[in-house]
Amino acid sequence: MKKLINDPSRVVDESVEGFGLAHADLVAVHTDPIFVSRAGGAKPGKVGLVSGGGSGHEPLHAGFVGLGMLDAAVPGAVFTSPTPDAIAPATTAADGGAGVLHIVKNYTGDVLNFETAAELADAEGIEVKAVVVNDDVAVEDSLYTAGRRGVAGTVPVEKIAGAAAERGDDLATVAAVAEKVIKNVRTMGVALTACTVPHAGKPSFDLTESEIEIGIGIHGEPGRHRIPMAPADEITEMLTTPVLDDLGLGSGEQVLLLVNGMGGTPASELYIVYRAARKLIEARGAAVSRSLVGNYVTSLEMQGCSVTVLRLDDELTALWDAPVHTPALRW
Amino acid sequence: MKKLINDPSRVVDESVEGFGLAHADLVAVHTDPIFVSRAGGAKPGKVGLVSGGGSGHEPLHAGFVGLGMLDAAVPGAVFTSPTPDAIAPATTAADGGAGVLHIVKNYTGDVLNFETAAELADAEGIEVKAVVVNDDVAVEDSLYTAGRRGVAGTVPVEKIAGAAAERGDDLATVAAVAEKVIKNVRTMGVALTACTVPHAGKPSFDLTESEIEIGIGIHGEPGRHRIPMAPADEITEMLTTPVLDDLGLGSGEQVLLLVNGMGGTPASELYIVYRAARKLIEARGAAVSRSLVGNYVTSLEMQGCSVTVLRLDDELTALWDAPVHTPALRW
Amino acid sequence: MALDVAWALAWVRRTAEVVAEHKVELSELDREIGDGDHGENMNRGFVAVVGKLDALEAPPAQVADVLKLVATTLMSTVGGAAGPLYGTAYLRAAKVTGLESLDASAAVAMLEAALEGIVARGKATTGEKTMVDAWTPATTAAQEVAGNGSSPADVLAAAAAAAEDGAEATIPLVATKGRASYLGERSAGHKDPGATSTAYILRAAADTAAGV
Amino acid sequence: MALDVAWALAWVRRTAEVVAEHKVELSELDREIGDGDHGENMNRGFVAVVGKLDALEAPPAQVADVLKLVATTLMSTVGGAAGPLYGTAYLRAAKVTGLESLDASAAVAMLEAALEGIVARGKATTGEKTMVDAWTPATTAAQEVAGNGSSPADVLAAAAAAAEDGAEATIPLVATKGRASYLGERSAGHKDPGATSTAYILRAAADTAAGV
Ligand SMILES: Nc1ncnc2c1ncn2[C@@H]1O[C@H](COP(=O)(O)OP(=O)(O)O)[C@@H](O)[C@H]1O
Ligand SMILES: Nc1ncnc2c1ncn2[C@@H]1O[C@H](COP(=O)(O)OP(=O)(O)O)[C@@H](O)[C@H]1O
Ligand SMILES: [Mg+2]
Ligand SMILES: [Mg+2]
Ligand SMILES: [Mg+2]
Ligand SMILES: [Mg+2]
Repeated sequence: MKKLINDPSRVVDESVEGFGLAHADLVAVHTDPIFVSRAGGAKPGKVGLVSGGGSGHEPLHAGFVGLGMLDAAVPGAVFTSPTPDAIAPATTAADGGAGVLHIVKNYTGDVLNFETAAELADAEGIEVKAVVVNDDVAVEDSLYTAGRRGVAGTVPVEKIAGAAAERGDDLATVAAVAEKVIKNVRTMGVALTACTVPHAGKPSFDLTESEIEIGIGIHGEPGRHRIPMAPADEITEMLTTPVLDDLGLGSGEQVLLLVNGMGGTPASELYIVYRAARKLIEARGAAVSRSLVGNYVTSLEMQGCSVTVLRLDDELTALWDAPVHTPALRW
Repeated sequence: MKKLINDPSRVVDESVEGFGLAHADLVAVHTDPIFVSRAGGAKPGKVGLVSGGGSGHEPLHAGFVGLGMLDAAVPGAVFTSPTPDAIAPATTAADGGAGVLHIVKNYTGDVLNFETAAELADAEGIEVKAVVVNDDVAVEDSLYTAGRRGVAGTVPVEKIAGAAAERGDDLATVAAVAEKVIKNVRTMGVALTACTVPHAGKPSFDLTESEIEIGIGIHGEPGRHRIPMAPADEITEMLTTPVLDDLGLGSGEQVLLLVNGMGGTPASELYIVYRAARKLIEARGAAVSRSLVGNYVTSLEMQGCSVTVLRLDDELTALWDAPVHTPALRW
Repeated sequence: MALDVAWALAWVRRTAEVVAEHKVELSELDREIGDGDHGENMNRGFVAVVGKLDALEAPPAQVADVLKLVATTLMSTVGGAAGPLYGTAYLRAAKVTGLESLDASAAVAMLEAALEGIVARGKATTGEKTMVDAWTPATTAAQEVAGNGSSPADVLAAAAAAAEDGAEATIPLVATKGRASYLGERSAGHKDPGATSTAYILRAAADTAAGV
Repeated sequence: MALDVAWALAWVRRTAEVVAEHKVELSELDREIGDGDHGENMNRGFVAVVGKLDALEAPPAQVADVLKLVATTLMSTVGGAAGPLYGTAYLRAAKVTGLESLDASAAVAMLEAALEGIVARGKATTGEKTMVDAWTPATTAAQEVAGNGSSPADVLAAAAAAAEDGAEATIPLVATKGRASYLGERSAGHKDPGATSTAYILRAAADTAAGV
């Protein structure tokens, strides 16, 4: 394992410290417990948005703290959900008196820790609602799983709910907007290589030079099946078709297409995937009206990507287009 | 070699096609010969800025085409300078009647091909000036080398010269601003792994699990020396000290600190390096007043980073802060 | 020894040792069907617990105080699924331990409360390849042994043995809760990390009770 | 055969074959002290040259036409340092080749012009570990042989042999021009890729002239 780190147990602390120094105009970093909030503090009367989860997915979530998106983010240990004692003060910091929305990715650990934190915040008199992002179509959403995982679809949820909060929607409305995004967003991912968690010191799974994992999550967990390496267009087809089928995307619809890098894949390859995914969407008679290509929800240095499609309507498009000013997303 | 590509010989074409589709609001992609220009065409009366070089460094250069930065970019084959027959029409496309500045990274191939293209443009009546970026302190700038390489320092050169052009400076002034940045910017890089050029199919050099290359360029070429793996703070020191020494950075000065990822390094690690580099700068009594952390000048999927320091004055700071709206840099 | 506050302290410290010893094994199990952090998570938690115990000015007066300290520390340091689950388990257990030392039926009640807490939070039943598959047989075995008039130490010994068997028995199961459920059929053939850590925790309880 | 347009075409096509054959070797040499693309660059260029030749409606009339076509095609398809350098070499060579076929002194003039073009563009002298270290001895050897009244084919044979020796002789050199110069002392011990491709190009010239 070769990493630009000093000490596996200090990775999150030092990295978040550096992040805070580099973006001091936008964010404030709190330590012990560690969380990140907007530089200016909570905006009175605005619904606060808090998200968080294991570290190792940067820029998610701290990179999305700022105007038009999150009010606070809580990074856990690498790939480990944060604890309630960190989520609770982040919730307090995000509260501008209009209540706080927790945006939680669907993992047992995240759900349980955010639940406990919400109870703590409630005891402090802060109204908290939670939405659970579960966009990963690689996982069957059935009685026989913990439900679908939350992966790259989290970015449009945070962006669009953030815009709703910024324009002054109340807590119930912001939560409803978030739910609407969740209902209309699907993702599937592929890994060409595993990643190495610093304290583990070895790859999260073993792949040969000629194998890839289809249906990978974002925690270095193995995917649903392993196949021989294939050309980018074929791989993109394997990711995009289940996404479009599950969405039931039809002719005449408009979508946001997000091709998300897992951390170790060059931008040039992401654009090759984008090109292929876009053709598949257009072949269904739908149109890609908004696009995002880059590393947004990563798995450390994993090579691979995910394809996310969000069905847009006028409201979601306008909220997507609304100004955002965060370290990792800005327009 | 596992890459999200279809055919090694089509990587640049397909990737640039995808890039053009994803950013159609900002750029226009031309094929045969391949180059990228601003969506709206050249702005009359504005000095045009053209850069280019081998592909594999994305987002450099095409990602920096847009308001406040480049007017056109010319991607060559992977790690191979583009040819004059592509640079010349890009120059024509960038010309708004006020002449064109070529921003060239200092490699024999780039210099020679841009030189020839400038002759072709001159024959068409377009005034062309060229500046050569040579910020890599890993290479001795002496009679015994082809001079220093141009690496991540290219980003502030393009940004700041672009702002000068946008505010209406004439060609000589824009070139002088670019030269001022070049004179005040230095970089040094490290590789933890090599990268694999698609058509080569194997890594550009061999590194064991416990070695790193210090003084690496951005073309998968070996660095100046190989050392055992070390903690991030020590590696950062090995990169930053030569940069600061060469700049002669003194107490009371202000700098831009750019920690650039080589493509395969997680953002969290870049922030750990940023934190360490910043401390070294502050230890000299200088201040980091502007920061940029991320993948800007990459070497495909290489793991590693570079540290770039630009000495700022009021003029350079204002030009850095001026609006920019490109696929990869926006504020 | 009697299941008093001294035992509770010994149990917790022994647990910390055992978790540290098996940190790599637990993470390795989790790497196969989860995300590879269970050993690290549990160890981070129990290192913190020991740190807090060491820093106490006055020793805790009752078993319940020890278990509450464990609960809140695990909750705020472990993270992941295991943090809230074990946190809740210790918190519920703390509530049913009496004032002085536990008799056999109090020991059973403690295990029952822990199991109920885990189920209340995690909503898993047996056969879903989780720590519930260790806690459930452990609690059942404890109830049976206590019914026979055994000592509190015997109750814990029976629970530990049953938890170990329960953990082993997770190997062929297909996970339907937690992170391993994402793997579907591919989760079969691997031992559940949370059930394994449960077995270690209960073995530490039994061993310290037996004076081992 | 006489160094006429038929020879020029044969030379160019043979060069394309040889470059394709040695593509991996040339890139491998470049991987050691450069960026590993020299074989790919040269092959891309000569594949394009052959494509253009095949697409011509009327065959070129003169040696100069062939060399000009090679020059412009390499210039617009090779990229890197080698593209402009070889492009200029062929362009300058084209300018000095006469109307019909080359005699020995015309062959020498062609080589001299190519070398001058490369030096004019790249500003390298001998001993800097570049293609100049193949072209210079090649030109010198050609001049010597031509002075002895040898045939044009003998001139090219002498040039090819000297270029091969010159390429070999780059091995111990420390590069001070081109990408290999960034390596400093570490560039010693490796053969220069551009000097190697020069030797292949001149060997193709000699072989086709000798009718091999
Ligand atoms: N719903 C649940 N109910 C009971 N136990 C669960 C549940 N979900 C997960 N677990 C337990 O948690 C263990 C994983 O813990 P850990 O690896 O620390 O957390 P995470 O899965 O968040 O990484 C699993 O092995 C399993 O025993
Ligand atoms: N200044 C120069 N003069 C002459 N030849 C040069 C010069 N610089 C580089 N070369 C030649 O070019 C060769 C490298 O070509 P190539 O790999 O195609 O281009 P690049 O170095 O741009 O990748 C070197 O091996 C060397 O022989
Ligand atoms: Mg985890
Ligand atoms: Mg090259
Ligand atoms: Mg786990
Ligand atoms: Mg080369």
